[in-house]
Amino acid sequence: MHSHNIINKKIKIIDNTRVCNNYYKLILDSSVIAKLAQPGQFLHIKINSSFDPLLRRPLSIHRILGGKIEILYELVGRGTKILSESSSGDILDVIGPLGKGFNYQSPQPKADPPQAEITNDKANPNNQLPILIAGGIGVAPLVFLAQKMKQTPIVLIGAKTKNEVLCMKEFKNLGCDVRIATDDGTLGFKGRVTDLLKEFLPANRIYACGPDAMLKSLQKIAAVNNLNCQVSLDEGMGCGIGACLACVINTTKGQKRICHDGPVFDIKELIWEG
Amino acid sequence: MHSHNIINKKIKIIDNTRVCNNYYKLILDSSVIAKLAQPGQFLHIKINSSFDPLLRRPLSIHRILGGKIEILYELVGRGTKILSESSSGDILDVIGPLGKGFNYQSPQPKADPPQAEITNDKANPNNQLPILIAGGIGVAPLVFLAQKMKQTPIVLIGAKTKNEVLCMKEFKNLGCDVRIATDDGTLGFKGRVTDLLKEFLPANRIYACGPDAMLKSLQKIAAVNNLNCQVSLDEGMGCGIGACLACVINTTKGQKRICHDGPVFDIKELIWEG
Amino acid sequence: MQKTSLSVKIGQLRLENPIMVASGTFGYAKEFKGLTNLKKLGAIITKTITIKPRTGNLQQRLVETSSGIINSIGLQNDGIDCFLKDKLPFLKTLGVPIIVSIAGNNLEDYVKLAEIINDVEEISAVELNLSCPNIKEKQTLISQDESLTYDCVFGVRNVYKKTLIAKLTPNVTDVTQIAIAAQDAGADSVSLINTFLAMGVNIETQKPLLGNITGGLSGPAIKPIALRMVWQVSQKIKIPVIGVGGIMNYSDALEFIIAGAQAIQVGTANFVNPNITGEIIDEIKNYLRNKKINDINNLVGSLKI
Amino acid sequence: MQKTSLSVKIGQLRLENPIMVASGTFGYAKEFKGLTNLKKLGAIITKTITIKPRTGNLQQRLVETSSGIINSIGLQNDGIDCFLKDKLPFLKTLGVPIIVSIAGNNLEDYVKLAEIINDVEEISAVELNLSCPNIKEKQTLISQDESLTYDCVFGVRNVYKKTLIAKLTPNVTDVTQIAIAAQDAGADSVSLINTFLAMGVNIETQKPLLGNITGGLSGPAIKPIALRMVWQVSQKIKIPVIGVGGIMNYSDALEFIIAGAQAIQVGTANFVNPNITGEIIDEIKNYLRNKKINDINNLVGSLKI
Ligand SMILES: Cc1cc2nc3c(=O)[nH]c(=O)nc-3n(C[C@H](O)[C@H](O)[C@H](O)COP(=O)(O)OP(=O)(O)OC[C@H]3O[C@@H](n4cnc5c(N)ncnc54)[C@H](O)[C@@H]3O)c2cc1C
Ligand SMILES: Cc1cc2nc3c(=O)[nH]c(=O)nc-3n(C[C@H](O)[C@H](O)[C@H](O)COP(=O)(O)OP(=O)(O)OC[C@H]3O[C@@H](n4cnc5c(N)ncnc54)[C@H](O)[C@@H]3O)c2cc1C
Ligand SMILES: Cc1cc2nc3c(=O)[nH]c(=O)nc-3n(C[C@H](O)[C@H](O)[C@H](O)COP(=O)(O)O)c2cc1C
Ligand SMILES: Cc1cc2nc3c(=O)[nH]c(=O)nc-3n(C[C@H](O)[C@H](O)[C@H](O)COP(=O)(O)O)c2cc1C
Ligand code: FES
Ligand code: FES
Repeated sequence: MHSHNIINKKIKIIDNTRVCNNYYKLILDSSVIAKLAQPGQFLHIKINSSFDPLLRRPLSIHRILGGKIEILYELVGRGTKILSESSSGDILDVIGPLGKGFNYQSPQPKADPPQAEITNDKANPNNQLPILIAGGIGVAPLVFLAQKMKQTPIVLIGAKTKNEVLCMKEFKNLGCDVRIATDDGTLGFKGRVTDLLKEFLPANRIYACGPDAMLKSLQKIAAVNNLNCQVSLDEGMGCGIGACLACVINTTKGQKRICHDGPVFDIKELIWEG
Repeated sequence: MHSHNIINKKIKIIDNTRVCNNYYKLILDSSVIAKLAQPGQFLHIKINSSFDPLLRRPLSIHRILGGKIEILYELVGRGTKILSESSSGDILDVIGPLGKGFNYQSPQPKADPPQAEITNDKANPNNQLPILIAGGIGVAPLVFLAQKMKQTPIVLIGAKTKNEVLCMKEFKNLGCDVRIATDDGTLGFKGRVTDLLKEFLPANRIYACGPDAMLKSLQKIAAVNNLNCQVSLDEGMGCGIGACLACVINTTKGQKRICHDGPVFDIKELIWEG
Repeated sequence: MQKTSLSVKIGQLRLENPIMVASGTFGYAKEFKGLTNLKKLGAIITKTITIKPRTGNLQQRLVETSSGIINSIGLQNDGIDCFLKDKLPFLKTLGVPIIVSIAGNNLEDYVKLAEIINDVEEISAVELNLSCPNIKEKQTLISQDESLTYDCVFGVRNVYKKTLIAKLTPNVTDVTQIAIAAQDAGADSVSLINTFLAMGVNIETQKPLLGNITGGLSGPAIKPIALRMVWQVSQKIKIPVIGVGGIMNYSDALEFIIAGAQAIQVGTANFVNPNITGEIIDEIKNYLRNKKINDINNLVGSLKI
Repeated sequence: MQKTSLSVKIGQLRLENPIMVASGTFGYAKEFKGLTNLKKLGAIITKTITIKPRTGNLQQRLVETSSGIINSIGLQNDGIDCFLKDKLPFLKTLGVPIIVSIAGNNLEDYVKLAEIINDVEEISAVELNLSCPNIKEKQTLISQDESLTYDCVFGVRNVYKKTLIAKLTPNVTDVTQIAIAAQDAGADSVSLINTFLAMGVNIETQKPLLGNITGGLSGPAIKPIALRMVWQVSQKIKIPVIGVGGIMNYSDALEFIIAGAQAIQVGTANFVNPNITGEIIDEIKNYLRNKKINDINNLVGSLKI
């Protein structure tokens, strides 16, 4: 869903703690943004007041609990390092909710233009559950999505190894059927989560978030099996609000801004460079 | 005293708390630097790992208690703001002790060349106590000096107003005769600390630290009254170790680097620009 | 209390205040709706428009550096026709002067665009983006060369009757000479500076970070150089200088104005704080009041040497 | 395990490793004694030396900016005689190549200095600081002009027999042309870049922050521009390029090397971390081992386009 209500606010950190390995959970206190937020949307956060690093960092809304917004993030570089050192009580400058999230309320294409349109609707929407597929930190937005969905989805989580499987509990608490794929086979299916997906085909609605490599192989699977599949993309951002054209991607409908026209797209529309 | 032993170390913050108004006290844990340090010397501290702000910040050694180094600082800009937000347990990158401190062990000129030479020695050194004069945050290095002096000095503290008078207790605990001057007369003498000094003349050895305006008027008083007076200068620094020539000041003995040949100078030698 | 005036004039254009947004950093203003008060801006400069639509450069298009960013967006835009049809309608509702940045592959493109825009009432001024390679000598940007600059400004001046601003590249030995050429050819103002040509390398892949290899450095990193150029140029020309480059807050803006800028543009800072322009306007007003300066024009070029 | 070689050659000079310290940022090395292992450096470049002593510029001489500093030290030094008498004795104990940076008011000064240094066995090379105004046209720096650059390098080349490095200013339209002029005149290498002309204003006093009004911007802020210049020049000339400008860590150093620098200089970073050169050397060695590159020369200019 796309909202024209975007808030820019200094928000207090309620909690910021390590979940496991390099993964952290940040809890922010903003009922205004919590109310507006839709699954797949993100916040654009200025980590500190320094000009080095200069830019905000985009982070998906992981879960909403009342007026609290949860963010699940991976420490990958300087910005997330500094963020990981913030403590409860600290203030972050936040813009959000931004972007167009998942179209999850109905398998039918919506008239509302800023939504990701699901153009192919041949598969029967009623006899199958929606499937969420996460690779690594890609689980982050999918918990919020599962929270909001009317039909309890099947969740496939991919990770390198057992210790890095994220959010299993959160999904189970929501009643989801959770399946795991690990690269090293230390938990669940040994191999890629996209290979695990094949066991669940044919499927109707698929919602995915993860590394580009995963999404590219998902695109192939979706094409072969004619699947409805929405994916959330991850790209370096400048403004985060559609102004700078840093985050542009080619689609069958022309150039699109990931921050504003996405980050969620119908996988069929995406044309990756290179 | 000038030491060739300079340490560059990551040091843990033991404590960092507000003393009053914009003044903070930082306590660092380094017995190595504590042992080497001399009154008037400073530490060059990288406040955080960002390149904005880029440079280290010079801060005088305020007091040594065992292996603990105390720093008294005023929040005046971005660097000190960030420092004031650090907490105990955080790590700072510190170089020190740096510079040449006060020559306090004897009123006689020393042969040791890196020391501030007291060229004029006509006043009788024995019948008068040394006088320390502080303006504002200039008290910082003088507490360490008072700690180390054999003769308990008279201390004159200048401040804008009562609430900003610093370190009265510390000096009194050392047995010093402490006198106050405030601009607004809310405590002690009403007026400049340099005017208060006139009540104590003639004097022999004077040690001062404070704003340039204070030091300039002190220079006049010292010239008229033929006083031995050592002052610690405060100037923006680059390297802090004598390499970049950013902190150069003109003296009767040629151009000197405040960071390396000072920060303490014989006031008679100083030639201020402008 | 006396009124504090922030109003300045650039050519025939009277601005309520000297704070504009820089081309390419504010989209077509609509993107910032709700995040800042658009009606408060001194002027809005659009992303650079070309005659035909352009798709811009390959990804990666933006790289963060120490206190800066390098961008190689590459003039992606839908072309002048789409601009007039799709973007202008919103812009003209704002009641703020609209300045259209234009660029072309050659002099004829610039002239043609200026002719089209000259007939559009709601567009108050044109900013010539002269940081484009000229078609003949691929390596040189127009505003790296005095005579190319002169020709381009002169050509546009002949057909464009409203306020004409020439925006110059800083990638030159002596920016004052280029500014003089722009003035002599009839520009009403020069804006300084566009971005510095820059690059980054990924040491793991040994590839350039940007798809286009090089891009333009902007942000607070370049402010001290931009400020020096504005100061140098404002002493050498009679037309007003518009300062741009790394302005992040009111203090930076005032540095440019004191150094000689009649107005300023905020670029990269809009990405960091979308309401920064509004804050700058308020804080400059406060500064002037505290300093008892009732007309900002008295501050322009007031640097005490 | 195979040995990893960091050794590179600049002219006739063989360096143990390509990490030098930049002129003016390391004093005469003694200042860093105890803070870094001086014997580990690839080479030491001194603060620029002139014939006569110079007192340098007025205070304020240094201003911090976002990710950078502006300095206007102004070639303060005790003159060549004092250098040889007071500074060289310590330097020559280190067993590290000593490169003396020199500057003059005119060509004759440069030649005279080079003649003096040519006779000093312990000095391995000369770096010409060509970012000095030439006496005739006060506004232009020598390395802002091809023919001034050519003449100066050529003049020195005639009298100086060891390795000759020309250090260029980045304040130019096309640095490749200046580099070609230096090469054609006989330089063994060019070092890029010196600082960008910059300034700052105190908005309270309305005065320039620097006593000298303008100064040179250095530090991480300028790195992306310096890197681009090194890349451009290394493709156009045959002599080795020495990269300098904003190198703060091993990753920055590797970016320059991959972009085409045969060696690099660390400047401003020495103020932030006096042992940074030692750390860079160690980490480059690790990088090469991990990448299974056994000679750093194989990395030079390896940028994959
Ligand atoms: C819409 C959106 C939602 C996101 N949601 C989340 C989330 O919920 N949780 C989470 O952990 N991360 C999320 N990300 C990614 C997150 O924004 C980046 O990891 C973060 O900005 C990195 O900042 P840094 O300063 O720590 O790393 P940097 O120092 O900037 O970069 C570290 C490394 O990561 C690479 N990198 C940086 N940004 C990206 C990027 N966006 N994509 C791919 N590589 C990158 C850099 O090239 C570098 O190699 C999201 C990104 C987008 C666009
Ligand atoms: C040898 C030495 C010892 C010092 N000891 C102490 C000490 O014990 N306690 C303490 O509080 N301060 C001390 N100072 C001053 C302290 O270094 C500065 O206040 C500090 O660096 C300011 O950093 P900032 O980032 O907070 O301010 P900035 O943002 O850098 O500057 C804030 C304002 O202060 C001005 N300023 C910055 N540095 C200086 C300076 N060195 N002198 C005068 N004006 C300056 C700036 O122009 C600006 O207006 C000492 C300075 C020196 C040279
Ligand atoms: C993402 C981005 C896109 C830009 N696009 C344009 C453009 O289309 N036309 C133009 O004249 N300048 C463009 N610029 C340059 C800015 O207008 C401005 O001159 C420059 O960024 C320096 O200002 P700043 O440091 O405040 O950003 C762009 C800058 C950025 C960062
Ligand atoms: C304080 C200071 C003094 C400098 N003095 C000289 C000098 O005397 N001669 C010279 O050629 N370059 C001088 N430079 C320029 C540096 O050698 C270097 O070219 C420049 O700072 C860019 O590198 P950096 O960003 O790593 O500092 C000086 C730089 C600084 C910061
Ligand atoms: S990040 Fe600026 S348009 Fe998407
Ligand atoms: S700060 Fe560098 S010489 Fe003093």
